[in-house]
Amino acid sequence: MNDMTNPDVLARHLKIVGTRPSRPDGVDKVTGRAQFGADMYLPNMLTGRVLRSPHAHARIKSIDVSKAQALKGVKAVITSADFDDLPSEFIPAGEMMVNFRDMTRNVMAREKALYEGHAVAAVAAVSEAVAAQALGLIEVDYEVLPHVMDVDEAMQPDAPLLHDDMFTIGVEPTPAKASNIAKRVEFGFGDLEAGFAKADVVIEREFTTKPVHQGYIEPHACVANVSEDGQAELWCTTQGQFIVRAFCARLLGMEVSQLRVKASEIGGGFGGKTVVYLEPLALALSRKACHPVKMVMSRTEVLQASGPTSGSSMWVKIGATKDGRITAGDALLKYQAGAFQGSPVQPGAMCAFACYEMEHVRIVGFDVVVNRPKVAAYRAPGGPIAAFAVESVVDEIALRIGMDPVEFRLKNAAKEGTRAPYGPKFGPIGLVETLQAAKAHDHYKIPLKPNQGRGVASGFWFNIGGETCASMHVGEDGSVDLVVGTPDIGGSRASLSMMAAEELGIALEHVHPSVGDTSALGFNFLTGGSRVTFSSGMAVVEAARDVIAQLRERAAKIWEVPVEEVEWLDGRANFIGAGEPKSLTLVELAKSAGKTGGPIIGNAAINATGAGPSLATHLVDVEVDPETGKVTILRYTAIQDAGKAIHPAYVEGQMQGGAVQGIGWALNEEYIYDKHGHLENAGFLDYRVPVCSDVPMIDTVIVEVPNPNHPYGVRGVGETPIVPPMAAIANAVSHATGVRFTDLPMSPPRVLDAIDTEQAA
Amino acid sequence: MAKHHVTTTVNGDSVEFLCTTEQTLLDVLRDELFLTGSKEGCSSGDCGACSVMLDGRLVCSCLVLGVEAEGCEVETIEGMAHGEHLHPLQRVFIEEAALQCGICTPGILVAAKALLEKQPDPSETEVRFWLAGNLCRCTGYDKIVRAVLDAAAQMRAGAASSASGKSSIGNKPATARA
Amino acid sequence: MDYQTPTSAEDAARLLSREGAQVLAGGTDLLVRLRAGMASPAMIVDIKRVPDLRGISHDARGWRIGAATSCAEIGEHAELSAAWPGVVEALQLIGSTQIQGRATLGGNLCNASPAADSVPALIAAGAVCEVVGANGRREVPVEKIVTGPGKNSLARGEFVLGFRLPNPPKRSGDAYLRLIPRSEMDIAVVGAAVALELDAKGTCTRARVALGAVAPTQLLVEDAAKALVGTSVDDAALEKLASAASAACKPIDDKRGTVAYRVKVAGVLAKRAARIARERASAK
Amino acid sequence: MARLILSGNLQQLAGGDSEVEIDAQNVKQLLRALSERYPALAPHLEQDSFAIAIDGEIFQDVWFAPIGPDSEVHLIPAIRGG
Repeated sequence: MNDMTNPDVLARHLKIVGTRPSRPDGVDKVTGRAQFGADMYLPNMLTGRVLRSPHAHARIKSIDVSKAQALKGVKAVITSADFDDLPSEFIPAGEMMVNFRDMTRNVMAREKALYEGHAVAAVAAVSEAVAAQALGLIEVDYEVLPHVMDVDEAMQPDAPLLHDDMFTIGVEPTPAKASNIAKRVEFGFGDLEAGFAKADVVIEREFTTKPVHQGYIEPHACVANVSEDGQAELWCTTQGQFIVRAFCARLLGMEVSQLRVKASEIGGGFGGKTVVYLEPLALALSRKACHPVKMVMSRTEVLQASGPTSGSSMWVKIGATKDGRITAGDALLKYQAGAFQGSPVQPGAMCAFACYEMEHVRIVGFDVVVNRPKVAAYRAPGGPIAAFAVESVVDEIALRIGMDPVEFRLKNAAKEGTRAPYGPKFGPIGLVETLQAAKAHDHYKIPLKPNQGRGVASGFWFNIGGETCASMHVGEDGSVDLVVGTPDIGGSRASLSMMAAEELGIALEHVHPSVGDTSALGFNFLTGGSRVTFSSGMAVVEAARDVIAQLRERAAKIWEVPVEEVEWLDGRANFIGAGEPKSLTLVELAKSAGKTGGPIIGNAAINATGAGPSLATHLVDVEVDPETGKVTILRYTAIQDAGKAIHPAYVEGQMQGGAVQGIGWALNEEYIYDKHGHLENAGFLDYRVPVCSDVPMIDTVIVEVPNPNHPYGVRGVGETPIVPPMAAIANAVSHATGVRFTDLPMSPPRVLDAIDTEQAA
Repeated sequence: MAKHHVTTTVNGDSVEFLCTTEQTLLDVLRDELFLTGSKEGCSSGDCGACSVMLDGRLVCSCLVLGVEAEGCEVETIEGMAHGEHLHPLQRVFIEEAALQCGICTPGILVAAKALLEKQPDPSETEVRFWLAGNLCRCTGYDKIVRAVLDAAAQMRAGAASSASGKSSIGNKPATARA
Repeated sequence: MDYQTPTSAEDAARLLSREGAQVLAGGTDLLVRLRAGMASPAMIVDIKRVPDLRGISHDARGWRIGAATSCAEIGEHAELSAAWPGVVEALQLIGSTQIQGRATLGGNLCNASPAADSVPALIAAGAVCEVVGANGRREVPVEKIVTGPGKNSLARGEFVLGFRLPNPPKRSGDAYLRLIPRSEMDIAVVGAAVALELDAKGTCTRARVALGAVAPTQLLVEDAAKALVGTSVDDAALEKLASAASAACKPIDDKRGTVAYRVKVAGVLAKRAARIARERASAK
Repeated sequence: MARLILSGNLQQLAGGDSEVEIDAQNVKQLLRALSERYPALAPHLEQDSFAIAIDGEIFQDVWFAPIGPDSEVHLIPAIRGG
């Protein structure tokens, strides 16, 4: 919607955009009043529970639910037999191309259980206790099969096969033999040989990362209520109520309009709540029992059966000249998809070298299935993994040629007009500005002590737009209801109502935002890809301008003047034609709305395009205990291009939160499976997300290089902050110890082992 | 086995409920008393989202049996504000954007209030270690720690009382009036 | 599941001697096991109303800590913290502030986790348990309670009523250190406690060294203690201590650490704990 | 005529062509022309979801985004994100 671009908006003095008002949902959130997924209670509500596979890979020979069915208090039992099988085809479901054959098998195992925790049956009963007892009465006859957890092992020709109908896409000709390799992707251009020939220094290294979970504190939860006539309501914690509707309707064979989905307040998602797990099961149970059914995952279930993002095995080779010019880059990325195809290796490959001006570049990626839960999006999906490898090698090259790592990046930084490794040329982007800010930052000048090291890394994320609606209703007293279709996961009701108030020229307190259910608005793509402040912001601005146009018409009618002679400024219509100046406020016009033509409602239904990439540079100082291998984060500074920070406090919050998730990914978070494929750390005790005392204050610098395609210059900011941290920390630990770290996480035993091995050598 | 009849005090009011031995205090607060401000994030005492005060001690309500509450004083997030007057911590958390998704916020506020009652002038390190049992995945803790330190300073300066008038409209403070 | 709240040690012992009875004190381990389906006792015996199970007292013999006293209460006790700083530091490392409000010394010992933080410190300090059961009361050194992961030497019906710590001798000091991956909220990968006594010249006359999480039970390492006695706890002695501590380890590889890591770090922590204990002893 | 640049997998499917001139005023026309010229590409253009970069600006699922006579056009995989 570039036609909405309005330079004078950026030029004019902004009264609300760029300030730090309190969020409209603040009081509900600090008083415990806010209703999250598990906080909904309905009369006659049953408790639903899921029976999960104890095996990493097993054929399901039979399931006998008769004993469970017969138990007093059990109202419904379901298995895959209660869902239609769906063909293996990628069909559009609410903006996404989805293979429903895989999705229906992921929510409820059919022929095989493909990972520990894979749902095989579910029950609805009058109480938690009865439901738990019923699960124990379900008899599943498994034929245990050999399993494979590691991406490199899964790619071996003799590896256990998860899907005997999987033939690698993206290699010509398509292989005749089935494998665990779902897809091969390749990006790049130029002549690698010639590029590396020009290099004075060439460094290549192998890297591995472990799967990590989004770690939202609120487990998946929902309440489904299907009535006898098939009308269905679903309350759930999700990043996209319209996506949940699209998925569930297809899985249950319903019309989308038969199903009304209301998004609860959401207790964190980070990409992990963009898919469905419990929702279709709760609907199927409710449909069978004709009762409302509530389902809530335990933390163990969350870790065994939802998320995470891919583990990986990578190889990166970069060449550069003595004077610090990158001559060529080559990368091989192998990502775990979990039990079904669809790892984020493609965006990972596209991000890998996106920070740099590359003349000769190639990235090859493989999407590989293993006996682990199907991965879900996690903040800049795929990007952080590739960036860990590439930014580590970039750091090593700078070190080798004796150039400051920020200086080296500045020399090679992508800028407006640079051709991205995936093809197109960048518009205006702010990487150079973040690097200059890093160089100028006090943090970069603080002297370090023994066993301390400083690391720097940059990161890129595309950002997206997508289908978005907003509706603005002017009340009879001039107050404004703002309805948007994207769940508020981190303060978007604040930023969106700020843009509405700015456009209308009224006080923020008169704008009352809410997140509409699927019957309130047209389709909205989900909250993800850092699109909400950008896309819903565009829709809100367009809806506001729709309202303003109507207000100007009403005033023109009242004054009997041409509408061209009425301008809208600071919340009032002013007559700017020849003669007596006249003026009517929004409140006055709202009062007479009935008489002047009826209620005033502004609507926008758009497919937002023109999202601007957000780039970042992070600085981190660490101290390593050489006797125990324990890494302490001493200092952290995140610098990022926000285009325009609508509410700077929440932009800082995104940067700080992403950085600390990155600290966890770098130092301690990992899935630990035993040799049977059983998860050994399915809880917050041993799946170690950073706690408050693990981290310092996270300093932030917001750089603003406006996105010309947004009325306020907004770029999404949520994803990019998790791209640089792992590499920045690995670089810092390497400088503190003199040992290069290429495997995550850098937990104390791994770090001490590396230090000792180095000293022994 | 028959349910237990338990008499206790919740946020100053005397309350009676029936529960099985298996039900935790968190189960009872949420499912029997519908006080859903206390959240269940892990049911193993690792996330702190269910933090409440039990006879003046900060505890995870998921690690207390409902029957153990017999004769006890329980304070939850629902009891933190007085009428329309938010507690200074609640007000500062809103003003300083110390929450994003807000799921951990009730537990963190209950825990922070317990800290400031014990130590009105905590250092950053004291705040960080006191709150180590309250996981937050959104904020990186920065704004949370700052908000606790600032609320403490305001309470010490007695700003709390004079500001509580403002907190009565905590959802639309001066800054919002553009 | 039945729930009982006996008000005398004898009633508690009687109830606990029944089949399927499970003692409840702070509940920070039991409730996790219940929720995870790892325990399903027929009866829960909440012993917190038994007299003498809570509170801290001091007499000529030394200190007495009720077994069901919460770690938070103990941590707030200034005199006890001054007398046995290592013991108090150790039990304050158990879990979060919230866990501290419930967790008890008796529970931390009787759950018999090889990684329990308070146990090495209690052993180094020479603490003794008051055990009560159907056949009356007995006193048992702490190191004799844990017999293996999840196993203790208490007979059915027996439970720990309290702990006794001697009055610390002149010029004595104790310390406990543990290694965890984060700064809080983890189970110890390795734990090391040292209690020692110096003479007027600063020579170590008595020492006890205990290790946690490096064997099926906590270890009282005689050789490590010998490495200190007769020395000024100088660097040479500390190196001997470290190798003795490492040599005593019989750890396993698990999700929290490797054998090699635990063996090495046990020595490192023993050394560091001994330094702190020495400083404390010479400060008295 | 707009210049369409192909790389990686798409280049393979287009028989190795890295750059083609295509007469199209918008994305829909471009996709149709492409399927006609490269039948091997057709199923992928339907199955996978693509984004189209026109002179550096990325359009996802926008059939009628205008393509200028001298536009440089890239076909890239759609981006979603978390």
